[in-house]
Amino acid sequence: MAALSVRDLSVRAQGLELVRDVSFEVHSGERVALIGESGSGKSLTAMAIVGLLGRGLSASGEARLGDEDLLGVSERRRCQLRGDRIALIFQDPMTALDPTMRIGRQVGEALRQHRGLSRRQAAEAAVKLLARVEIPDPARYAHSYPHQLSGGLRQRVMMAIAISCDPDVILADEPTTALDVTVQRRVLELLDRLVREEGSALLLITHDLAVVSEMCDRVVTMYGGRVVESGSVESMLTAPQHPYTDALLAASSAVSIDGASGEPLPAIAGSVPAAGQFPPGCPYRDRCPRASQQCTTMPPLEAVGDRTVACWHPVGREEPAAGITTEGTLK
Amino acid sequence: MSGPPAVLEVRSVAKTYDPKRRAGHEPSWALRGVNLSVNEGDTLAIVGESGSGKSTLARIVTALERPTEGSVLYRGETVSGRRERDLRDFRRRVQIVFQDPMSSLDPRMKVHDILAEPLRSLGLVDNEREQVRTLLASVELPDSAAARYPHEFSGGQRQRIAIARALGPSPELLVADEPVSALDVSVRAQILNLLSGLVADLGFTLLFVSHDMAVVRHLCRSVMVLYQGEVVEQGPTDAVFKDPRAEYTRSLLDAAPRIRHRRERGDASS
Amino acid sequence: MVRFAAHRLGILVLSLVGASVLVFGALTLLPGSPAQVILGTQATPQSVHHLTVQLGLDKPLWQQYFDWLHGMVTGALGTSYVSQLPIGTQIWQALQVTGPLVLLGLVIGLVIAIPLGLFGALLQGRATGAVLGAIGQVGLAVPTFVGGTLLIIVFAVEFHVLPASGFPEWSHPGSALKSLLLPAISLGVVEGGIISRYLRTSVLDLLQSDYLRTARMKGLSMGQALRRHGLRNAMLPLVTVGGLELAGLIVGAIVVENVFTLPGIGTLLLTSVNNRDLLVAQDIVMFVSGTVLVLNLLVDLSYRLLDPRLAGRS
Amino acid sequence: MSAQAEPAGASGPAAAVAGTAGSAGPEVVGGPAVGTRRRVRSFSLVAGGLIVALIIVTALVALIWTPYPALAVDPAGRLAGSSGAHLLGTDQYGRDVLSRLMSGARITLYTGFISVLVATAVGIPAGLVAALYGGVVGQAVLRLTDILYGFPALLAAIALSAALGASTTTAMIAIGVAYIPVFVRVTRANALGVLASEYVMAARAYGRRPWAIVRRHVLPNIATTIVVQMCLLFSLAILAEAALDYLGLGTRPPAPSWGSMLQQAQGYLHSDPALSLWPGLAVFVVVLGFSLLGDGLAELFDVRARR
Repeated sequence: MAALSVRDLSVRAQGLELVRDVSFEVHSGERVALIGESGSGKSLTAMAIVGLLGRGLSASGEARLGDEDLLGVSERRRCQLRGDRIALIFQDPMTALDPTMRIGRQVGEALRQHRGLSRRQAAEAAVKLLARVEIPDPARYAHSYPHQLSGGLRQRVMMAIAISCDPDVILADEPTTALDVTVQRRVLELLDRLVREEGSALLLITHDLAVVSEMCDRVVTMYGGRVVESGSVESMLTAPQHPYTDALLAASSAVSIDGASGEPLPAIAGSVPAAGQFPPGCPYRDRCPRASQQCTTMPPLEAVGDRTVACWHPVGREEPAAGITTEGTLK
Repeated sequence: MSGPPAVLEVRSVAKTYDPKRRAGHEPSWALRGVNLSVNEGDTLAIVGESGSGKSTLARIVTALERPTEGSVLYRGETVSGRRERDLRDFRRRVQIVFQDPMSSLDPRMKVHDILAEPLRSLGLVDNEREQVRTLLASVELPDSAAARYPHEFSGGQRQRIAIARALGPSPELLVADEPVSALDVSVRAQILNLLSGLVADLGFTLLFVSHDMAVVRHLCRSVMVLYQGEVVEQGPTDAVFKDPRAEYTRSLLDAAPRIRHRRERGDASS
Repeated sequence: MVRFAAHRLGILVLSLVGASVLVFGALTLLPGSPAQVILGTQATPQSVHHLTVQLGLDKPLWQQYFDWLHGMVTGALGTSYVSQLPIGTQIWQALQVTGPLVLLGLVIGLVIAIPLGLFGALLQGRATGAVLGAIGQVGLAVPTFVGGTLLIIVFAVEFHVLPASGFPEWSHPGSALKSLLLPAISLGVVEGGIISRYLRTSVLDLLQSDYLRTARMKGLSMGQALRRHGLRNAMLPLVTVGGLELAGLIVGAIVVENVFTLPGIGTLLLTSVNNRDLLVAQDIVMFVSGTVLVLNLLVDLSYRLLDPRLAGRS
Repeated sequence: MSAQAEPAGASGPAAAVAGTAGSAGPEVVGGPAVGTRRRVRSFSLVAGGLIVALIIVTALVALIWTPYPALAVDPAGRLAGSSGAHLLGTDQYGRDVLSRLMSGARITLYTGFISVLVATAVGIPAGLVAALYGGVVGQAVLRLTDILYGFPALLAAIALSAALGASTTTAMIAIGVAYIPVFVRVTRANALGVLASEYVMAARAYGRRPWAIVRRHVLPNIATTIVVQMCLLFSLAILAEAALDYLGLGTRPPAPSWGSMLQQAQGYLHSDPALSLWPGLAVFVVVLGFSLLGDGLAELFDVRARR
């Protein structure tokens, strides 16, 4: 059974559908990547799953954690599940910790909440957790305040908080984007090890396909608030079918430390529109070199083997129909 | 030194922001003992992580900050430590593009004024409207952009405007401080293409500051690696990437994530 | 921290000296000699001169200034020209009214501000939140003397439940408190309006904060998260304005005492100004500004102690 | 820079009052919330704007016409209640309350104007200097500001009125002076933000000199904050002036200022409470109007800046 199963998840804000009918599953021990550029709705999806959407936003659909629907249960129950069986690591470690509370207490807080540990027990557990996330001198850092820690250390603290109650599912929203490359590498390795040890399901939200390639088993591509493609990491990164995944991959792999220099890069024309400015039908059609008249209606998400793709003209399955524009124009 | 004279030369530059610099007290250096020489038409990358001093160096070579020690020479003439009024000619020849396209454009100015300001300031106005139109065209933006405010544009478009502003005085040296690190992957490619196209067409010298080894590899012919304010490696890009001498350069290259799955088909369709 | 405290202390001393020069200068340059005022218009030039010498007002200005400063520092405030009463005693008695009034006003202000600001922010975007915000806005705009007058009309004139003016001795604590109640309310309403705006802003910031989201992520309910992570953070900005607000309260008290004819510092100040009782006015203005400046210093220091980000720095 | 008492609330009381909900988080999350807020926003703006417009019009009309001369005494018609002839009744000298209120509007606007003028004329340039020059000059400005800061405005006004004699102008100058530090700090803090921005960096790179940058980039970008601040000071100054008049230290009777009207009405609290009510209400409405306007403007500008 899937550890986390999302069905037809939508997020609305005052008439705008920011996330629409998103469905995917994450199994225990599996690492699923949710990819897409900013504005694709991937962070909103994560916040909707844990029920922490901002004011004015509402979610519908289903997000099953085991046999409970996180969107259906009471807020009280959701609080019991959050931090205990599902945890989220945020993008910016600089602001995610309470500046006026010592690290140790912040790390032990979830244990006190869900396991009923005493203050002493929680403090001891916090030191152990800090050691597990490879923070040097954990006893000392437990007494520090967040501003005394570097970004990398703070992100480790966030991870310690996330794993404190051995969650079934860990969501990580761009956990290393704010960090330097060398720090990023070590934090990713730590995340990899923790997820393996815990046997948790991981949903990694990222825009970095290289990270996906190194860490994940499956990939879900989002664009314009919709899932446009999903499949195993091998098939998605070797033979992307949706033109958007294809273009993202092209843009990412052309700029590489192993790559040749000087060649023009494959770029995607235009830019991600603002929320509510996506064209009707396929949200990508304005920027898509394969778009045709047909794309004014939204293509269904069709499953072929382990792949699903929502495109009338998927890459590699058929030649593009005649009469389509070859290049999107800059607006 | 033989061969063509360097466009830009940095001689043992050091910089500290520590106000308590006095005898016996060793300040914390943002930069230390940096030497650098850029030749005409070169594309040089300055690479480093946060705290490496790379942005400080970018500001020192554009005379926006003064080095605590050492000097900066432009075409053989010292510019560091000069008074602002003696820098007019230098200002025309050297321009800079910044990282954040959200804060590098004055939100209260229309694009026309943003692009015309450098021309007005340096006394280069000839036919302002026409000049602005040419600048917009050079970064592939339509004429209609001139009448709009920065917030009406996407991040990539704003970075184009910032580049156009820097191109206004027809600089000989363009310093680009992390110009693509705030952009999405797909837009990043657009801007990189634009930059390399401009370098090819206009022939200016490019000093490209970045933390991203992959981008540097793509864009620049030579590279300099900074670590905690000191130069740890310097050389042609291919050589540095193939055979990094410094331990730190190697760790940078090793740390960069790679796409491990190779495509079946050759190129992307677009 | 020690460096910061020393630095702030330096500023305080400079401010006090600056204030004393201003206060002394302003009131000494007052048109009309005090002796003339005390003796009235019929006094002979000789008797005016005599009194001037007696009061020490013939000395050079700088000497008068240092005499006065010496008195302020040592507490030997001297005697009023007009009432012939020792000034120290007068101020001390007036303080027994003004001090409790300010404190009571502060308490009432907080009682009003905390629910207004907190729920105004929490319910933001809903009708209740907007109403709470509007109440704060209205409270802010009620001048103390208008609010006081209104309270007198309602509670003293119409319903006769509370006294409109006057103050008994503290030997009758019950009735003393009763007569401070209306003035304190009119002070507290304004203060409450102002503080509620600050609180609302800082709670709104808090609600947007990433660390509150982290707390919720751990499974804390909104209430728990606000209690454990919110209060201290939301209170910090309040502390920074605390000094200014106390100053506002003290100055507000001067006006309110006049409305309710309470024998406090404000009344004493106004009486002395109107009677051209130079020395008393000087001393009171100096005393009040000194108090305000010292309070500001204490607030700054406590802010440093409360915020771990600042505590370690100099 | 050495440690300076400048935590979050450095910009003074009015600044924090003006500070609105702050950032609305990530763009998508902020989007919809703006909708609801903008309605509240436009309410503050419209209500404040209307009140302020009303008072300005009243003051202008009072220049050329009031129902009765504001100072015209009518011993026969003392303390008359409201009637067709005297809409708001007459005071203890038989003067028409409405006419006095209308004339009082002029004094009120005048006092606010003088205070704001004094505070801004000194405070803004000083703030710009402090922001531009970190050296001795800037430090000197900051130290002076620190010394003045926190000195209670009304107390300053009382002292000055006592010294120079009760007059509207001296009181207003005192209040204006007391608020100089607020403007220095607000101007400096905002100017520093602009000066640190990359567009100013770019302007320096194409040779713009400091004061040209101030004119072209700093002033346009801090103008909105300053205007909001001015509105708030306007309301505070009106409050302070009314209080001074009430204490008999500001505008002298028989000039029809609202504060002194209120004070004179105090004696008739028991017999004619309405006499206190009108001037009190007038002060309240005007103060509310300016602070609503300030709030509305703050929120309006905030929207634009955020997009």
